[in-house]
Amino acid sequence: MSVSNLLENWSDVRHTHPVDDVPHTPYKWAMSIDLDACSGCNACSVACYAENNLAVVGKEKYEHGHSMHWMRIERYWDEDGREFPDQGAQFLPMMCQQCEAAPCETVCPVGATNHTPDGINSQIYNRCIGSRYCEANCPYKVRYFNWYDYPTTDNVWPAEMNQQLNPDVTVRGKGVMEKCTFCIQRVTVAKNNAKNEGRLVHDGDVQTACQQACPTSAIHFGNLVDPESKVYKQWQAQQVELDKDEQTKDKGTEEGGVSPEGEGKLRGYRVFEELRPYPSVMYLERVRESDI
Amino acid sequence: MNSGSVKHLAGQPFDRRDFLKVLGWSGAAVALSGCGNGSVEDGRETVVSYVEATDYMIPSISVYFNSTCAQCDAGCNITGRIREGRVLKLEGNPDSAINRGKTCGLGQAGVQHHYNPDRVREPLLRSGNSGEAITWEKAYALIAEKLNGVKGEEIAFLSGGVSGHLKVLLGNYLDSIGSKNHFVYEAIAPAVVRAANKKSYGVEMPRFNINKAKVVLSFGADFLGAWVSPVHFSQQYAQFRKGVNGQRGVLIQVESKMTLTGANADRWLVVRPGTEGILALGIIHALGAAGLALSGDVAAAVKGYDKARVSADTGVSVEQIDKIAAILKARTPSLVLAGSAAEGYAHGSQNAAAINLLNQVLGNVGKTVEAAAVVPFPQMTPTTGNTAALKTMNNGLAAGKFKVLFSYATNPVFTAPGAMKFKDNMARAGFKVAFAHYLDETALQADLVLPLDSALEDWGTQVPEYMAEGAQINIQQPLMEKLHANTDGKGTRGMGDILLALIKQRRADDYRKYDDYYAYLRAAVLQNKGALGGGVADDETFWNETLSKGIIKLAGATHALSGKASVAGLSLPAPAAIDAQYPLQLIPSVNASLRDGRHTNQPWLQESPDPLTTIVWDSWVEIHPKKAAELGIVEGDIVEVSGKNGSIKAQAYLFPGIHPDAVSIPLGRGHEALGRYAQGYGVNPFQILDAVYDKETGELALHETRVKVSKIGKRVIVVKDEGFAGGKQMGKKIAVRVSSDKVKLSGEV
Amino acid sequence: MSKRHLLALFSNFDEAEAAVRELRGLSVKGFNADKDMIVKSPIEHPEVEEFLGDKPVYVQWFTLGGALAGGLLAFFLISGAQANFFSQIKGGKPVVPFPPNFVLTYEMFILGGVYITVLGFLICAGLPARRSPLYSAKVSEDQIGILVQADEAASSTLKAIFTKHQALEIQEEAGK
Amino acid sequence: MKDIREDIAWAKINTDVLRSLENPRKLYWVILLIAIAMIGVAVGCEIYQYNMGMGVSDKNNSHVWGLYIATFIFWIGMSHSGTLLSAILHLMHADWRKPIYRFAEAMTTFSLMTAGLFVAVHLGRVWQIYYALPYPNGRGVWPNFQSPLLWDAMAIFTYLSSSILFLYVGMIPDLAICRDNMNPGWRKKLYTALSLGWEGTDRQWRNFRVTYLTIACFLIPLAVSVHSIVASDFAMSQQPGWHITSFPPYFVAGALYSGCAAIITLFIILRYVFKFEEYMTLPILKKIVRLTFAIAMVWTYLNLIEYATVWYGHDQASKDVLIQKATGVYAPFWWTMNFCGSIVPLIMFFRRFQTNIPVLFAVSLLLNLGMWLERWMIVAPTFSHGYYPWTWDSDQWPSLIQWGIVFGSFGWFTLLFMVFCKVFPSVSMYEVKEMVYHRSLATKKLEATGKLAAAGKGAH
Amino acid sequence: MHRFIRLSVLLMGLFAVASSYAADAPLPAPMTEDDLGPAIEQPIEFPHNRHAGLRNPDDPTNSDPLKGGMEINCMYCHTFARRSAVAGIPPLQKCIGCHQSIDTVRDKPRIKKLFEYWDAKKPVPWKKVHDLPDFVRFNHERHIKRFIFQQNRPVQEACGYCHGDVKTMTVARRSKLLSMGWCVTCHEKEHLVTAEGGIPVGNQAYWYSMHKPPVDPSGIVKAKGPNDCSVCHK
Repeated sequence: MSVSNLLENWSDVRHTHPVDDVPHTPYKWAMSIDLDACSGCNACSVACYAENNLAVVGKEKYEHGHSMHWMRIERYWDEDGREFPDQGAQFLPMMCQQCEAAPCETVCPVGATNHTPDGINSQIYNRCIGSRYCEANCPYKVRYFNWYDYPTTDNVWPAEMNQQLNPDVTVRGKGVMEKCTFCIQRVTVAKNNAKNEGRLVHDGDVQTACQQACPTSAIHFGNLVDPESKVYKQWQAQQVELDKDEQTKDKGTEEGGVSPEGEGKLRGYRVFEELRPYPSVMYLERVRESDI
Repeated sequence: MNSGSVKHLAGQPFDRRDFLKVLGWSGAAVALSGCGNGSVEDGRETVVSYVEATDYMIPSISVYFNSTCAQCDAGCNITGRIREGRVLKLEGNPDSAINRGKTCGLGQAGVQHHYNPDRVREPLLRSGNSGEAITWEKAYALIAEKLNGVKGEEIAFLSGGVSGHLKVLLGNYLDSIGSKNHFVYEAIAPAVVRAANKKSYGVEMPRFNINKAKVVLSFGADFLGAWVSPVHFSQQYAQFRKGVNGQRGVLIQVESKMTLTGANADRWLVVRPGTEGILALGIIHALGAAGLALSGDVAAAVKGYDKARVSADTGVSVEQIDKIAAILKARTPSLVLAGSAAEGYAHGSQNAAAINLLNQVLGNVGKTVEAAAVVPFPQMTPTTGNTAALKTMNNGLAAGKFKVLFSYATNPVFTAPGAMKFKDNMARAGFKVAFAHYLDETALQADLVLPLDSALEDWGTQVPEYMAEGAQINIQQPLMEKLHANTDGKGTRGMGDILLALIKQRRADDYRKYDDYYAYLRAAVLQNKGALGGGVADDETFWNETLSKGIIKLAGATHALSGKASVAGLSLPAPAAIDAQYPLQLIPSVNASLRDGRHTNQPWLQESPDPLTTIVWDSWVEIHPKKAAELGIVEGDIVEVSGKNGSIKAQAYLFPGIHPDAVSIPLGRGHEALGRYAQGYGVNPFQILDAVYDKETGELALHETRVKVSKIGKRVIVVKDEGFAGGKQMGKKIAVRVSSDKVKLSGEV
Repeated sequence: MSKRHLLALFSNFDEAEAAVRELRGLSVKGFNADKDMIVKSPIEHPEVEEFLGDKPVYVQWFTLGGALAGGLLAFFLISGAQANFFSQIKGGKPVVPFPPNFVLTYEMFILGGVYITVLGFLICAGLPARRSPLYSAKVSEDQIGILVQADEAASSTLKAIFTKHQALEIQEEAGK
Repeated sequence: MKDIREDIAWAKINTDVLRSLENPRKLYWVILLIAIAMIGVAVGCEIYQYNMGMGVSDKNNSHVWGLYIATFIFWIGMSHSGTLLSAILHLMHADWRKPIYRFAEAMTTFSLMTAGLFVAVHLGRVWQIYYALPYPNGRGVWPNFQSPLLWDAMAIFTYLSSSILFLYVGMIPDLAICRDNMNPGWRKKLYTALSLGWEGTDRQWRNFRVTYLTIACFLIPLAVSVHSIVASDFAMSQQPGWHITSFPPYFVAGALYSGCAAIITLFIILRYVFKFEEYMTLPILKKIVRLTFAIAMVWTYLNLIEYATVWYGHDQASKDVLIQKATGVYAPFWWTMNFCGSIVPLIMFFRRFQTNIPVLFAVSLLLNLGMWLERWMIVAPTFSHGYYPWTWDSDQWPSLIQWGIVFGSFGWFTLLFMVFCKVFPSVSMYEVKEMVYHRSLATKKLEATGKLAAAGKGAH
Repeated sequence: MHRFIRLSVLLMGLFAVASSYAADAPLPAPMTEDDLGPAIEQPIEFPHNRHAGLRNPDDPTNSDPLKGGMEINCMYCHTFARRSAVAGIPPLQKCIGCHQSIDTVRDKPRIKKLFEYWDAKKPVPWKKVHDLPDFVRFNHERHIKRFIFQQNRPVQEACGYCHGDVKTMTVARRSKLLSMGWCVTCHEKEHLVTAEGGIPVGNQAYWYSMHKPPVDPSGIVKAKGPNDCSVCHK
């Protein structure tokens, strides 16, 4: 009976994530991306196409903004108007940030996008009716809509190419929103294997496609609540906490933060932290040599 | 889902060679019905089942097999994920010293090469302007017939870089037909640098230990993009950035057009095109001035290159030269690299020599420049080549010397400079055979096109030119059954099988014992089991282990490096004066994905944005905003880039990372053939290259074309990923940069 | 004893009122003004009710019930649905978040109120109704009708009263 | 000048209004044909879009909403004036509303129906729209009650069904009139069925009054909630330019505003087409115009408040959106919107234009244009200038498919409305009678006090 | 007056009850004969009852194979189910393996057909009986590991949850709804949380659901099945 269910689990159904308590246990998948290592080579992006059956939309549709790259490499220039970008460009791999308090989730009319118990912002394609509200409300604009029926009518996968499709990932038809899933099909396999063996997933059991490809190993993916995981250690070392909208280290020194000036500034940050989506992807600031 | 034809598997003795067949369900079609409701009706679909199964044949469980990536020559070892008999994805092989489990975008797209719908599926014989499908028997017979009575020197074999047993077999075949005319042509190859390295260090390709260097000064070497072994260098780069004891490596990139590596540099220095060598000598001079002991001849050689002059010649400020000298002196070891931007001039060899000299002066040789291990089988080491070889052959063709021409793994009709008129000359050969995956521009000119297996369905061995750590021989093995195996004597075949069949026409007795290339390969490997580290293992075990690893690692001796700085013959011309008629230098840029254009038909690569401009599916002309303003050009203007050898029209893209006196067009696009994803997208700058050659090596000076740029009055929307904000963060904290003195990397995990 | 219907039409409210008042004061056997008299008018006319005496209206109770039921239904349905097994966290908000549920409760409150009010109206007003035995289209145009039913014996008295008050027309049910 | 002639005979009211069911001017048929042609365009566009995918509407991955949502809000807004006239003014005993509220209420209903279509048209997978309905189903899942879109659906459903009931309940006495006066035929049967045997008995009127009043009471908060919920679609989101607390009242004001403007337009058309000059009189028009003017000023105020709060706020992103509206690619539309919304209504300030039909017709159309643009200017600029600069895209321009469907929606509305006016009395007969009755009574009282003469309670 | 109040209270109560019932995950309609999947014509009419059915009680040695079944374990043939998400269908080799040495039935038409396929080295084109939409990924392995290997339920019971009483069928026929709501009704039940050997592992209960699982005094943890959409839909 739902009312008794409601009352029995009252404290559970009134939890606010992630600020009320430890958000997820035993898994909370998270990422860290070292922008100083990232060279902007696009290998991650292509690997994502290969792993997740992304549609290649072609020149004309790309022009109309219909590209489907779940992971896009953004290239930023200095904004100080120098003649040449003599400290290079800034590359940023941007994909779904798997926010803990994702703006996209609340607004979906049919609940096609939810937060999984292990902290991934899941997208259920077959539930999606294509209102696109999630993308409208996404601060990062990392959701991609199937404007056309790529699997069939658009001949994106002609006869032989379709054999490359990953059977673990559903092919999306027209009118469906899609996005980076942290390679949830790989996560599921790792979790199932671990369950079969009566253990938890160890760090390194599961890699996302982008992480696996990344030639500079700039991407790390793992379980944020596992103290053994690289991601946990990195977040710890950078003093980035999942449930903060402003990190303690970024506050003034008198409030316990690290001084923003001087040696020892920590590089970890999350994009648009202040909007309070509590993203699960930590970026490490790019470093540029001061002596040259 | 898994419906489709089912391979019967019974009655065959199982060995590793057959594992693909046993995997079964070959070519099982995948459902594209996706997330719609689909038809869910009991009894509508057929369950795919085996006749016989083995232990590891479990539906929905992937198996992984190792092979070698053939998308470029770097020789990365890969692992293919195979499910239900289809290869789905390629990953790096973690045991590889070269790529350590990593891949680049190009490598990822290997599956699209394999599944490409535009692959040639049967031998085609020219009849008029179209091809007629013939059987292999007929094709072989035809070759035998055409070779009959033709003298050895009248046969030319043009190929891309070859190595391993294929090279051996090819050599034997050429031997059997009496030809010595094997021309190796790779359109984009560091040929001048190889020659300069040979002179400076004694080896063509030493090992560069970027990870051990504290400063990397790169003269246009795009080692993160397309240079030599980018995945390997990328990993080294990542270590270099983390540094030893938290001292982060410093990357300084000197070039006229920003490459991906330049975009990642701590300091990107734009130089006047062609003055890289001058700057190198200037730095040596500055080092000397800063107190670094220079040997007498070096000091003498750089005497004239004081900062003021170098600064005036190159456009790099005096302070910057000082800073570079200071950091090079303070932080050792360092590493200086000469890349394609330095070598692409008529004085490219001199540039490279000057740059290598800087390495020697800094004492890096032996520290960050080390001798690479070599495979103890010289007959298998890669044969490399560049335009000089093509030029020789082209001259031969023009002179009508060659009656029969074979072409394999290279596409000179597309990549040869227009001035060579290769296409016309090729027509002079009486009988042209192309071994091809696609009907590319060269194959279209051939009389006989022989379809090749993709790298994911063919056997082979490969020896990488750049050895990362120790020597290795890479195994290439099929990851699935042939996609276009045709039972009626058509279908695709492996290059090794073809060569074996051809050689059997001449030396049947010697090769009778090899049923196919696989047998040949197996025998050849087992023959040298001891040398290959087989020890006492029995043949079967060793062979299976070798295949399962996908790599044969060898201790491998190293050549000694000659570390002595030599300035003999080092003379650099003053920067060329600006040509009034053609005031701009054309820099054909090499995109890490498309390279010389052989991969353009892989749609992932077409749609993968160029890292710097984010443009997709098209070519563009990079112009510095200042120059563009001068010429009244805005983004999207169609401009005509014309030089002495013709002109091409492409959209303009205003790019801050280029010298104002240069324009740049990426190579690889502008195909007239090759397939649906390549044809008709972009322009081909190879067409308008001037035939200027490096004075010492005779290789094409890729950057020596001078052009003028003019608007034609049309404007298009540039199709790119970058939005309206044009790569600005608009004051938002998105991609953040911090100065190295503010952070302590040693505290990081 | 059989009753007969009489319909008198008046063109003037004053006259109709006078007639009603007289009828109410009348005590004739076989005619009870509270039960046997119906006033029909083309417009809503609150004054009529005054002289018809105190006749309560119950529609508002339907309204109250409907609104509360609608609100409760909404809140329990929604909260229950959210908290059942397929509860999914969305946007870091609690599984049963109040603000959205209140919005929907509010809407359902109104929806229930309106629906049940209309239902109540139909019940209270006796609609859909069968046509009364005597009807004149004039009533929907511009005339006041007084429909009475009375024993045949009383009908002549009533008729007299109508005539006295200048009824334009008096219809009589066909005799049996 | 009086709102309505007090000596108008009740029988004449009946005949005049009933005549509108029979023989409108020829223009009626012209309008109907045009409307059907417009629907044809929209249906064609929708079929194409359905088959090809949403891509043909030329939105893109960062700019996911376009004219559909803007027009959706427009139609929702349009509906509010009906409630204003029929419910609010009813409660305030403003009896001048009586001749015109019926068509206004019909407008409410039909613009809601039109708006509802846009919800469907805008969906990527309209064939799965039932996923958004809360009903127990074999999948064991419910829609997401947290989504403002679901609130929207709920609010619109409530509003639409309540409006229909309100319209219908209020029409029952008139349906009885139609029943009584129609020649036998399908219409008579229809009216007989719909009038539920209404005879105007005291019991019916008594309950009717309470019911009507109760629904009116409910409709007012409902109407306010509907447009605040539509505003929540935006205000509840996190996007710059949308996440503004003043959005709900701003939307409600805009809704009333566009609705009033539409009432003026339709007033003028109906008055001419159905020859309602006797009932839709110029003094009533004047009152509507004054009301519209007042609302226009409220809207202008709220509009400026919105700009001001954004401008003085700390949120740079929102500020950037505002600057972009005023100076970017949308600037022409934005300025037109402000001009039409705030400057054009000033004409209505002048008395001589308050009854000038051609001027008012033009003004009302401009106001509607301004209000439509307002909605577009709420939806679009945030997409092309949101938080994430990399995805800024100024080239997003709605395709002809979008324009076609938007265009056709006006035809759809017109068709529904015109058919309604032809089938049902678009002027409330019994209420006009009440109005005439009470007015004449009041006049007589006035005269009586003047003349000290006793008079009866009124004749017809 | 009072009756209206009573009526209102009654209505309210009715609505509250109705709503809380409605809000429960809806139970699918009970299985009726009509809900059975269609009878499917298979290339070979495989008699599940002969293979998996109960032995003839009158003949415990099963000496007369024409009576009763042979009680073969489901997983003897359907071996993939415990190792893979996809159950697949046994390879032809499996059938032949036994039937090669069963001469008694060698001449039966079905067996003849079987050997025809074998001789032609062609797999039998079995038709799918329990077909799910392409976007649903049911994991056989997990269910079997959990119910058969961890909780020691009888195989036929565990398989029968979804496949029905196959041992009584000849050609298998779908007898369960297999709709999402149907799956959910089972996931809603509280199942014992056990690892290998039946011991709860750490906070494994959280692996399945957002709800904290109740722990009874003896320390037995029961939790609901996973409620995470992405477990089945990717």
